[in-house]
Amino acid sequence: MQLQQMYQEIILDHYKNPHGRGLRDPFDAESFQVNPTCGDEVTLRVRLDGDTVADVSYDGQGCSISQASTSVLTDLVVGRPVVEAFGKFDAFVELMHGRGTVEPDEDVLEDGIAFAGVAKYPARVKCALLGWMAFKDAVAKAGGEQR
Amino acid sequence: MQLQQMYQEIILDHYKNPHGRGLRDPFDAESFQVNPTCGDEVTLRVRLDGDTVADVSYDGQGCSISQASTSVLTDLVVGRPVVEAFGKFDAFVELMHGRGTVEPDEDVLEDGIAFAGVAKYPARVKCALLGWMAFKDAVAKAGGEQR
Amino acid sequence: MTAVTAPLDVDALRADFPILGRTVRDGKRLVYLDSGATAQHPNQVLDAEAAFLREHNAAVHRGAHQLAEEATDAYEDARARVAAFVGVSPDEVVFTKNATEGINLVAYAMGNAAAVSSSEPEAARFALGPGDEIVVTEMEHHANLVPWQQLAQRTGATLRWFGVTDDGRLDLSDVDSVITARTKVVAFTHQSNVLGTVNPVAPLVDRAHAVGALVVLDACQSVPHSAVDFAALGVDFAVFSSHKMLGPYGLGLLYGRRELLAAMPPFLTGGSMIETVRMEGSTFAAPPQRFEAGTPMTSQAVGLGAAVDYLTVVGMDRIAAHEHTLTVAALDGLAEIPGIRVIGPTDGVSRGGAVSFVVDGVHPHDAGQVLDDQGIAVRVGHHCAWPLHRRLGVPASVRASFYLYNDLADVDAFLAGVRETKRFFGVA
Amino acid sequence: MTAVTAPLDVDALRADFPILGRTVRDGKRLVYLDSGATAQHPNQVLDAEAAFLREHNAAVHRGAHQLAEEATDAYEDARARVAAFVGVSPDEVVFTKNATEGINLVAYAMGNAAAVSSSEPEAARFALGPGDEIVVTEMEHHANLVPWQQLAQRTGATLRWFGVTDDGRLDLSDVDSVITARTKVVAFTHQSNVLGTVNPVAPLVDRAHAVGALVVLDACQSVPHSAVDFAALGVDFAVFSSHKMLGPYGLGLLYGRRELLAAMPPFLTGGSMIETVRMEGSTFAAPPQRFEAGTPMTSQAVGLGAAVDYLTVVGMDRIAAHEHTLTVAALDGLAEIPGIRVIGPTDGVSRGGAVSFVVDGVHPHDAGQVLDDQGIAVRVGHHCAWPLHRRLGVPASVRASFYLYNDLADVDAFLAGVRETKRFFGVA
Ligand SMILES: Cc1ncc(COP(=O)(O)O)c(C=O)c1O
Ligand SMILES: Cc1ncc(COP(=O)(O)O)c(C=O)c1O
Repeated sequence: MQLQQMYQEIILDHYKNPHGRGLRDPFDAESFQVNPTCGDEVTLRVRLDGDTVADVSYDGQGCSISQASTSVLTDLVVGRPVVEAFGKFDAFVELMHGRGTVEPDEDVLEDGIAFAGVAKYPARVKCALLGWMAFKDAVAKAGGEQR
Repeated sequence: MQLQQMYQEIILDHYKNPHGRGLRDPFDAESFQVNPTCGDEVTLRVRLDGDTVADVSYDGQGCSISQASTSVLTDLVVGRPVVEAFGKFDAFVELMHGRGTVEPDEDVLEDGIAFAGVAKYPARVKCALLGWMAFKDAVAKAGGEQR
Repeated sequence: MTAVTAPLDVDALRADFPILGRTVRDGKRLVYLDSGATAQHPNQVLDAEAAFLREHNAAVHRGAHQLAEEATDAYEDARARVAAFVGVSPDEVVFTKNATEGINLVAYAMGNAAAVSSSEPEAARFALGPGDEIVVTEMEHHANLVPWQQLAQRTGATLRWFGVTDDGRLDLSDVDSVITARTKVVAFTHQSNVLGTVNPVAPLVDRAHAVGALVVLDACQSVPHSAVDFAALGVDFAVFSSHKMLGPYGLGLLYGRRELLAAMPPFLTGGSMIETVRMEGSTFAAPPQRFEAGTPMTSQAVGLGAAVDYLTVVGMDRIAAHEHTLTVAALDGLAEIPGIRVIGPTDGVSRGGAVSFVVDGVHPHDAGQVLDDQGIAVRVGHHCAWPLHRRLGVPASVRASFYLYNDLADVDAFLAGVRETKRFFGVA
Repeated sequence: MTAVTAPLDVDALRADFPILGRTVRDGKRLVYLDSGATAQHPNQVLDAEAAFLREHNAAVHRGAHQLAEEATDAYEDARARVAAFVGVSPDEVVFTKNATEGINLVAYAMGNAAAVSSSEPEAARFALGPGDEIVVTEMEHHANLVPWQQLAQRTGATLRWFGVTDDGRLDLSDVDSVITARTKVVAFTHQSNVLGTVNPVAPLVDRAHAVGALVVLDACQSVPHSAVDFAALGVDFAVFSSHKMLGPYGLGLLYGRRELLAAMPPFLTGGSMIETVRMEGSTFAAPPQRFEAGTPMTSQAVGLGAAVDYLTVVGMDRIAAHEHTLTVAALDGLAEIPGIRVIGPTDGVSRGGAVSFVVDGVHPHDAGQVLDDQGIAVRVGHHCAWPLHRRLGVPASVRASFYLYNDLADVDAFLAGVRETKRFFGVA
């Protein structure tokens, strides 16, 4: 059953017990992103400490995929140099746009590799990227160097 | 050859030697009509004398069908009671919209029966009616009773 | 008229729709419950359009050669059939690209009327500005909301709206205070694409006309599914879409009362809609041509003509009765599943075949995915009615929508799918 | 690139176009010389569209089920192929219903920009009003003239234009006084649908950009007949129509430079073009979606994708060379017939395959009728370019236009038909 490939246990776990959820102060920048077809939305805050992502907090509503991928995002980027966080961003975006042909690197994406199955469902790719796009936008607003 | 059915001698004669052509004074009302697809146009004047069509004069540019049918019109209506002219108008319109199925009455339409072949070419029906529509419009403007 | 309500022979109908024979997701039978978004096409429609293109195609209303005559006849004949289907005259039917364009056409023409109303007194009845009001409802599809918001913004007019009750009906308790002497236009949907609710047309038309306002009816979800007569309804304008009624994409219909179309300024301008053109200025043709700028959707009109014939042979009353049966079965089945909340009327009264719902504890997107995995194609999201979802307190919903080619087996598969959704996500 | 100019195998191509095998007017072979109005469709295009509808049809960009995925892929894939065909990126290509809508879209968006430019500074570059100027030419199709007249009327801007020389070329002697610092937009045709004239793009683009004006290119008659690269031409916007390039009706294309589309306010509003919608107001999606309100022309896009593939396989350079051969043969043939006046360039230099003319003493409508009687389908009238005809002192003309499926036998039949016309009406 293809469905299990998409809804990996890891995803359902993050969905039921999201990491880093809830908006926190202080923060340097906030981004609000919406998926216009389904109305899913996320508000995400970033605090930078020099070149490091000091904190990511978020709130929103959405499907298991969008919620879980944002939870995974916080695990991957908090405490890392911005440049490394963007490396993960690139890897995750590449994975999601790969239509199931990209082999994810567990060292880079950790729990994020569970989303490989989602990449086969183009309509859900936007869900998986919602929080990530908010992260990119918030870091840019906070003046973080992308590369 | 179908073409001969359309371009009856009568039509070509009227085209080459149009009756009543040239704008004349005095007149009670004038109508300008245009065929938007080909740019053909006619300016037609009517003078009424009580309930009678005293004069019809016209000018314009257009194909053989539109020019000849306006020429035939003047023969049919000048000097007749308005009500009779509109009887001819109705008969001519019916003939033209009949797609070749209407048997024209020579007593009513005289030379106008030559246009029976034109009725088989829907794109040319508008040409044949151009002057007639101007006549109807001008009489209405001149206050002539239609019925 | 005797009511011919012999049930539909759905198996025979399905044979006309090749796509319904295919499988999805590793060999699952396709259960297509997304006709509210777009309908499937019978061979009769596809063949009619292709035959036109293979045998009679040419530019309409422009050429004098034989193909052009044939094409023009086919195009205008289609217009006449579509007009008859909704009880109006051919010259009152404008072909647009979709229903959305039809609504925009009226909205922009009203905006343009303000610009020309000094030189064309006829246009004045369409003009609007500050102090004037536009009335819509909270259950509108974005297509019948955003164009009016934009018109209000451009002209300085004010947008007002009717609310929706908790059970998904229009709240008309305040009709006289919402539609007032300031109202210039009242635009509302005949049948909600989310709730299935069929709205009462007469009270809104009566009140609007009493204050001199125009009525625009969004008939996208009613015309495909029941017998609709715009003249009898007394509306001023109405729109619907070919692709939701078995016809081709790229074709919408705008009905406008003859005298209104005759007085209304144009919207899109260009070829085929003019009377005379000079560099200094232009004058325009009579309706419907005035509103059909450029090369029209010729073969699509022919296809829609065939769709209308198909629907007529099956019978709109029988289609409505059939969908009613399916809808009630779906509603009854859902009522038996705990944790399901239906958005909209839960019985079959004054309601069409769109059944929207949420599953407690499962996001609609996730529910749709499980259904899809079983071959059941439903729509998830806000279905282009975001304010309505907000009003009903849900971010999104799952929608099953029925058409003549669905049967009770589809309803059963759907209900089983909903139960499987709950099982998969482990909700009670 | 080596020029592949092996001649076309027209007989083989014609087999793909079923309509070319039919007869007209009592068994006459059809000689279709009206492709400038609309082209005929090869089986490959008809079959691609039908296969999509029979196998993959669903609402695009809205559903999450398998059919919706397949349909969305097919639709976006078609966009990518069309974009590549004209040298631009997929997100710079907007699907409209025809080229006419594309021009209206830009004109209305510019009008709307005036309304919103206080709240959206980005939109200000599109806004125009009294004192501003719009520049067109006297050889425009009504589609690229009337929308600009209307925009001028609505905004108070002034319409100006380039004249046409007696031999049917654009008179650019006064380019610097026509395009000035007041000019906001310059709209002109790449190739005249009447004269065949191919206009020089570079001087107009250079001058327009030097004064900060936008350039809108009407590419309706160039894209179907030659290799065109909008990015290389440097224009800001361009439009063309599917039905003139072997594709379905009901589909036009608007190219807009990415940064311009991103800054431009929407035109048609409704579903699928929004970001968020509240009763109080809405925000809009990124391009190209922002400009595609409502259910799109899904299957038509798929059909156009197939048309683009077909043209690419045949080769646009070969098509252009082939049409050049036919055009020169037609011009040379007409030059030998006394009493024929060709409207437009009489040689093959910078000219495409539209050959318009008048026959002394025979009205174009009558000439077209005689040609039609012999099975030769040409267009008669002003071809939606009435000001151009006035400028050249003729009320109307006869136009023969060629495409890849025409051959020298068609040209011969046409020339014989013109001679027969003169004989029939007894003119010397
Ligand atoms: C030069 C030119 N521009 C614009 C158009 C309008 O195209 P459409 O009717 O497909 O919108 C045409 C064709 O009619 C044309 O030849
Ligand atoms: C109620 C309603 N109105 C308007 C529309 C818009 O129709 P279209 O997308 O064909 O323009 C739809 C369908 O999407 C609808 O269901």
